[in-house]
Amino acid sequence: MYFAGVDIGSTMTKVVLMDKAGNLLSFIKGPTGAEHRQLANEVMRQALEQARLQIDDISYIVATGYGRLNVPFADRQITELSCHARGVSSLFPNARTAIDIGGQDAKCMKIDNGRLVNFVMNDKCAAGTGRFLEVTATTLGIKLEDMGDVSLKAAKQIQISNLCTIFAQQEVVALLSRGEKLENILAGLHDALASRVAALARRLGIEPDLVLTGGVAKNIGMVKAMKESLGCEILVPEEPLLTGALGAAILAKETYAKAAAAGETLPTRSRRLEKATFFS
Amino acid sequence: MVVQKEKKTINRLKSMYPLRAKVNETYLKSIEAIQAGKPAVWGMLNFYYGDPILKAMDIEVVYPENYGAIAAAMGVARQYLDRADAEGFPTHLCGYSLTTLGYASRMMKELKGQIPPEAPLGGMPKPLFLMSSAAICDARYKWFQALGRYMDVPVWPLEAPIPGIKEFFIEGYYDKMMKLGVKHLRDFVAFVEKMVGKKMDWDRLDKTANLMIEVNRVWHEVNELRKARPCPMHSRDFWSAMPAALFLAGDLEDSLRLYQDMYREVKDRVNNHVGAIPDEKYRMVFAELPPWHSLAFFDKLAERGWNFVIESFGYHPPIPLDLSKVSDPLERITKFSLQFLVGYFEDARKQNVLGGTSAYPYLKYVKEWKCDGALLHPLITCRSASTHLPYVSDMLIEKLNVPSLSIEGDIVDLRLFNPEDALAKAEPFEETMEHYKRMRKQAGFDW
Amino acid sequence: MNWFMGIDIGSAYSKGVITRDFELAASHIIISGANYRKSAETMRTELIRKVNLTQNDVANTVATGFGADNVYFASQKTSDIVCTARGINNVFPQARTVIDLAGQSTRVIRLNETGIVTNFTASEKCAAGGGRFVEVIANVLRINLSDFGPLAAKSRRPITFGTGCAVFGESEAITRISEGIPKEDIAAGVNKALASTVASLVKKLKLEEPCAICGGGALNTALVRTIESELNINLLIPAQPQLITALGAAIIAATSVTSQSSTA
Amino acid sequence: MSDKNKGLNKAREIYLDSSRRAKELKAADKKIIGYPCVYVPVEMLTALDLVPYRTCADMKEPVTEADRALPHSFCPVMRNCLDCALKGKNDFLDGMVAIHSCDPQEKTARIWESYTHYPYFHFIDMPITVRPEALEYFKGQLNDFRKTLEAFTGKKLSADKLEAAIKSHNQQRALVRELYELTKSSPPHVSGTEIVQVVKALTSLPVAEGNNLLTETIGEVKKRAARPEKKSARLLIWSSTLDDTDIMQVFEAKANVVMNESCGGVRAYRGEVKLTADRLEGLADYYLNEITCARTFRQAALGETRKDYGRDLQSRFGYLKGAIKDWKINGVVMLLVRYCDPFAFEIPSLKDYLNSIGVPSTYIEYDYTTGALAPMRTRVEAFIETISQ
Ligand SMILES: Nc1ncnc2c1ncn2[C@@H]1O[C@H](COP(=O)(O)OP(=O)(O)O)[C@@H](O)[C@H]1O
Ligand SMILES: Nc1ncnc2c1ncn2[C@@H]1O[C@H](COP(=O)(O)OP(=O)(O)O)[C@@H](O)[C@H]1O
Ligand code: SF4
Ligand code: SF4
Ligand code: SF4
Repeated sequence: MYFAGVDIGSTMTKVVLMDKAGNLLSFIKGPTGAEHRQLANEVMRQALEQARLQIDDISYIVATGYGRLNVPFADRQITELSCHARGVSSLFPNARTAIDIGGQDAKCMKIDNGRLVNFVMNDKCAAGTGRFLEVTATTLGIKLEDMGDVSLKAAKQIQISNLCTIFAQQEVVALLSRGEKLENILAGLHDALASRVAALARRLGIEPDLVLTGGVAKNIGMVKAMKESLGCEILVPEEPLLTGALGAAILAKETYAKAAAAGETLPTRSRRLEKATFFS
Repeated sequence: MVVQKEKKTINRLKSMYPLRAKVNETYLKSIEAIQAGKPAVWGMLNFYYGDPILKAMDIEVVYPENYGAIAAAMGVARQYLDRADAEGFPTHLCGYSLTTLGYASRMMKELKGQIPPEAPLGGMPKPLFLMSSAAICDARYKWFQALGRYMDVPVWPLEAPIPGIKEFFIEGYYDKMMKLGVKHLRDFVAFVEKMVGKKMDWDRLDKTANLMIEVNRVWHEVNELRKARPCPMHSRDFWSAMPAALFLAGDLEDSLRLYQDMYREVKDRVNNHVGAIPDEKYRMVFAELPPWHSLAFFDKLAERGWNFVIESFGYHPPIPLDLSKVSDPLERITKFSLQFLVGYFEDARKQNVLGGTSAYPYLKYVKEWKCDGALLHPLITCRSASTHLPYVSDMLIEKLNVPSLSIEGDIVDLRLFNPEDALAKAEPFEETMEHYKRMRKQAGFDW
Repeated sequence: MNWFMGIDIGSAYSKGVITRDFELAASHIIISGANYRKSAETMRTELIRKVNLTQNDVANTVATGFGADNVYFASQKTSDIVCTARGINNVFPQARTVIDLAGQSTRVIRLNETGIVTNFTASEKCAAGGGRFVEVIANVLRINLSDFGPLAAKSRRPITFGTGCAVFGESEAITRISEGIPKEDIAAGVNKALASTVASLVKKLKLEEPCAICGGGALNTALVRTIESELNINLLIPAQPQLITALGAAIIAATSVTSQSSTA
Repeated sequence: MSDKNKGLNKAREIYLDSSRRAKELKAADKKIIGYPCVYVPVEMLTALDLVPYRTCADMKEPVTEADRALPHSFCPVMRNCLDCALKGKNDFLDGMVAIHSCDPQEKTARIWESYTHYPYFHFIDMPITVRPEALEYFKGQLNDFRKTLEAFTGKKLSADKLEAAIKSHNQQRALVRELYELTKSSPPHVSGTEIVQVVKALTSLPVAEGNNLLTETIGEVKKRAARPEKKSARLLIWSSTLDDTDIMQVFEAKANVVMNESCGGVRAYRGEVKLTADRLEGLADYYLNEITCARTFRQAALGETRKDYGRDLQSRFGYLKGAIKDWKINGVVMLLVRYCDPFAFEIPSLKDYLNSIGVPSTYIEYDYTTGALAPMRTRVEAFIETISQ
């Protein structure tokens, strides 16, 4: 018996496969890449390949994330909030607060007993999400992976005065041409994002342990900036990108087990590895 | 090395300084008195209803609305705002209310009633009760009710009627407002008596009420003098001096004397044609709360010839009324307070400007103080200082050919007001003002 | 000495003109780039070259726009709102309202018969409310800005963007392409979103006709049409809408010299 | 029952085109009086043979005209409402009655009056406390309202007619409560979405027609075989305004909304107007004391000199407890209209109260536009996930 969690994010699609004992069989991430149509299923295919499984071998599949609604091969949709909370608490049993900064939104979650109990989120303006960093990385022609490292070298922070992501991008270019150091600019950018997310998190109230997940947690510059903004310790999973998919897989397994215990059979969808679309 | 001092173009009134010093001093004094055990009340600016009663009962009042501004200016508001946010108050609420709620949470939940050490100006001590107000905005009574989460102190929400301009002239309307007000204040007195455990000294209330009325009358006359050209007194002097009349800050006899001094100085300037700025090119009305943290902005505008000759209706004293024949002090206070709300109604109805209590006075000001333009400062989180502004600007241009420039700001998020951006708009706006000056000439207006 | 120069260093493009007797003699447009000072210099050199003059032949230069401070050789800096009003008045003296669609923001200006500003307003500082949104989407659609208008004009069913954010709008556009939604519907969707921002600014200020439109956004003919139908009016469009503000600057350069010499 | 023009179908049609009936009546020489808020005592209009018509906001209509009259950071419901008026959608009205229920209502009324020209316009002031002098004042306000209405219609407001009107409106309140009885079962007999349509229809019809509609609907709902689908949660939504089916559907896609505690739901129907000797007194008492809305300042005891937070919460939110128990509600959504100050200040306290009675709750904010629906969906789903685990 195998279970899958598919997290179709705005930027990246993540898949986690798990057996009934909860052992991870594979985890794959790839770009959601709307321009190439097949990517969600492509990522799923790779994951299956890695685990040497066929799609029909999977007993139950939970889809989550921004693109969860129209995944043709998923049996159930669960919001990324519940999945992240579940994923985080499986990795850090003492976690009480999780912050997920993704490409499309930023969310803060309160966790109790492994479950989501409360949350706040921002999804109105890109300036408070991971997209803010993505956009500026592209502008600066540096790799997203390197942004954090570079920012750590900063001797000072340069304040970014534009709130809008797109204008901030322009501002960054102007700062560079004025001879400001890249690392100082990056430190300013990280600080700008961190203070926005921290404001959101404070709304929920932060209780330790605090875990930062989502793609942005891979960026050590952000982890540092968040620590400074919140003034507390932050735990980061080894593979922060996968937390949502992991949670989805666990919830798939648990849903299945619960139904089995009650002697019910869950409705499942036919296993078609087809492209997923976002808008109905 | 030459130290460049910030250029100050505005010619401040000398008589303003002692008045401002007095206000600051009384603030500190009242904190001292409270710390020495005198009862303290948190009050909402209530446009004259409750303050004379508290004053006559020798109760010290602190104003969280005012304190919010201080906390913002001193840079400590942020942490209180964050706290309020964490407690679940929506962020779009009045910034001052959030500051107070965060402050109360810190003081009562975290510090068990101790004044937070970081609180500026001695902080606000735990009150005996809360006096909120229904006048002007919803935040002002809901906010004190919400404080109940942090402090088990009773709240008295002062009722204030909000009459419609036309409806006000229905026969018997005024008497019903009076009846509500007087009975309400009488009950309030009983409540205060119970709270402080002593009886009202009615003679003292009588005197206090009279002084309040007189202080406001003189203060009104001072502002009337500002109709002169050039205008002898800038809005900055108004703002510095207003707390003594608006909140009854300080000893009222002192205040009266100081406002009289101010009257003499302003009158002197009028006689000698001395303006508040060197070269008055544009006479301006300023709408609503000033950007307290960047007041230097007004010096920059003064260099361009912008004189601010009149400002927000809400901070101005009521149009004087002869109340000497009203023997009951509560009745006198009520009449005076109502006058604040309805003083302009007769005129507004005649002009058919029905857009509300705080809208019409701007038309009158602009006409009588002969303003060339209005600088509007809508505030993101203060609804009552912003709601009427689009209407005001519409009416000013339609009825009087006077244009408005609107520059957004906020009461606690001070970064929102961008003085550079605002100054960049000054140039095109001067052109606009010139244009309308010509339009007014054509339309037969006299300024 | 009757040559005057106006330079408008915009957030996206730098525009410059030389006028003679209040008539356009030469113009030039370059991408502003990161170094505004250099753009300003290039602009001057190119303009002078085009009319075959030397620097000394230019009697006066006025700078305006986002980067006006970098035009160190200008005698004065003037607000772009004033320049736009003078510029449009030069081309369309009858215009009483002008919509300026620039990169960072949209401005609506009311003016009188002499080009004097009588009222104005500008959009908020959000890229979704200005020409940048068009650039961003054009980039996603892999088309030139100059093809944006003609493409959008073909649309029958413009899409509606789900958020008011240009950045998210970008990803939405990418997704829509992948779903096979025709490019023209996406382009027209952007125009629709911008047109409604413009319309609400215009209404706020109250429209007085005739109304002109200028700025780089006016090159987007489909956008102009959409705004026209949203407001239910006909717009006046100058031949070179992007130059209007620079033209206004040159006119101010000319008038301020004339008025100086007459008072001297 | 399959008559398409009865009951729920009829309600839906009126919901979709709410002014149609009013316009028909207008053509038949009836006078139509608009009102923007449920605090306006419609009984007085009915008694004078005037047709009360609630001028609702329309969420699907983007705000374009109100921009020049009201700032952005202002109650979006009232902005939208005014926008509709400025677009001329209410031009058929013979008059408007506005009331000081909250600050935005009062402010909008001023601007409404200034920018439109109905033959009749009246503004009722309303105090914020339930003190005796406040009640007396409010009664005086209703009396003034009577005077202007009489002057407008040229008729006297007779005691008999007012009594009859009060009775009809009380009957309407009783019928709405009866309809809500039908959401007690699981699954409910009638969905939250359907009730939104019915309530909006009621505020667009003369009272007698509304009562007929209710009677038909109740009969139909009781008999019908197809009930709403049973979902994993039973919700109470506490809000100032929830009067749009699209928003309701965001909730009902995943849960059964069995109580809509807003002015698009049960709020104006929970109590009953008493037939006091002085009829206006009963009306004043009902509107000031009986309708429970955040706009009224309530405290445990009048002028109390001691304060106890627990009792305070009870006096402010106690009315919810019975419904939560009787309707077996397992989650409360505090749905806040952005910039709605009276409700916004209540959120943390209401949360405290709900915690104290052990009901999970969440707070969701929206700005009364269709654009707000997508982000709302994730929040709603996540909340339902948290309470149905
Ligand atoms: N290797 C990396 N280093 C730093 N940041 C990264 C890395 N990979 C992704 N990110 C950040 O993570 C974000 C995407 O996070 P993700 O959780 O996948 O969001 P979503 O679920 O919306 O796709 C991007 O916006 C980017 O800022
Ligand atoms: N050829 C074109 N076709 C359509 N739109 C254009 C074209 N060129 C520029 N634009 C639009 O004009 C905007 C720039 O306008 P411009 O007035 O030059 O702004 P700025 O002064 O801020 O640089 C761009 O953001 C783009 O939307
Ligand atoms: S300000 Fe910029 S990032 Fe924010 S919504 Fe607007 S376009 Fe998007
Ligand atoms: S919103 Fe404005 S008027 Fe109301 S309490 Fe706050 S600061 Fe005062
Ligand atoms: S109660 Fe709230 S939603 Fe209703 S009109 Fe007032 S502010 Fe708006």
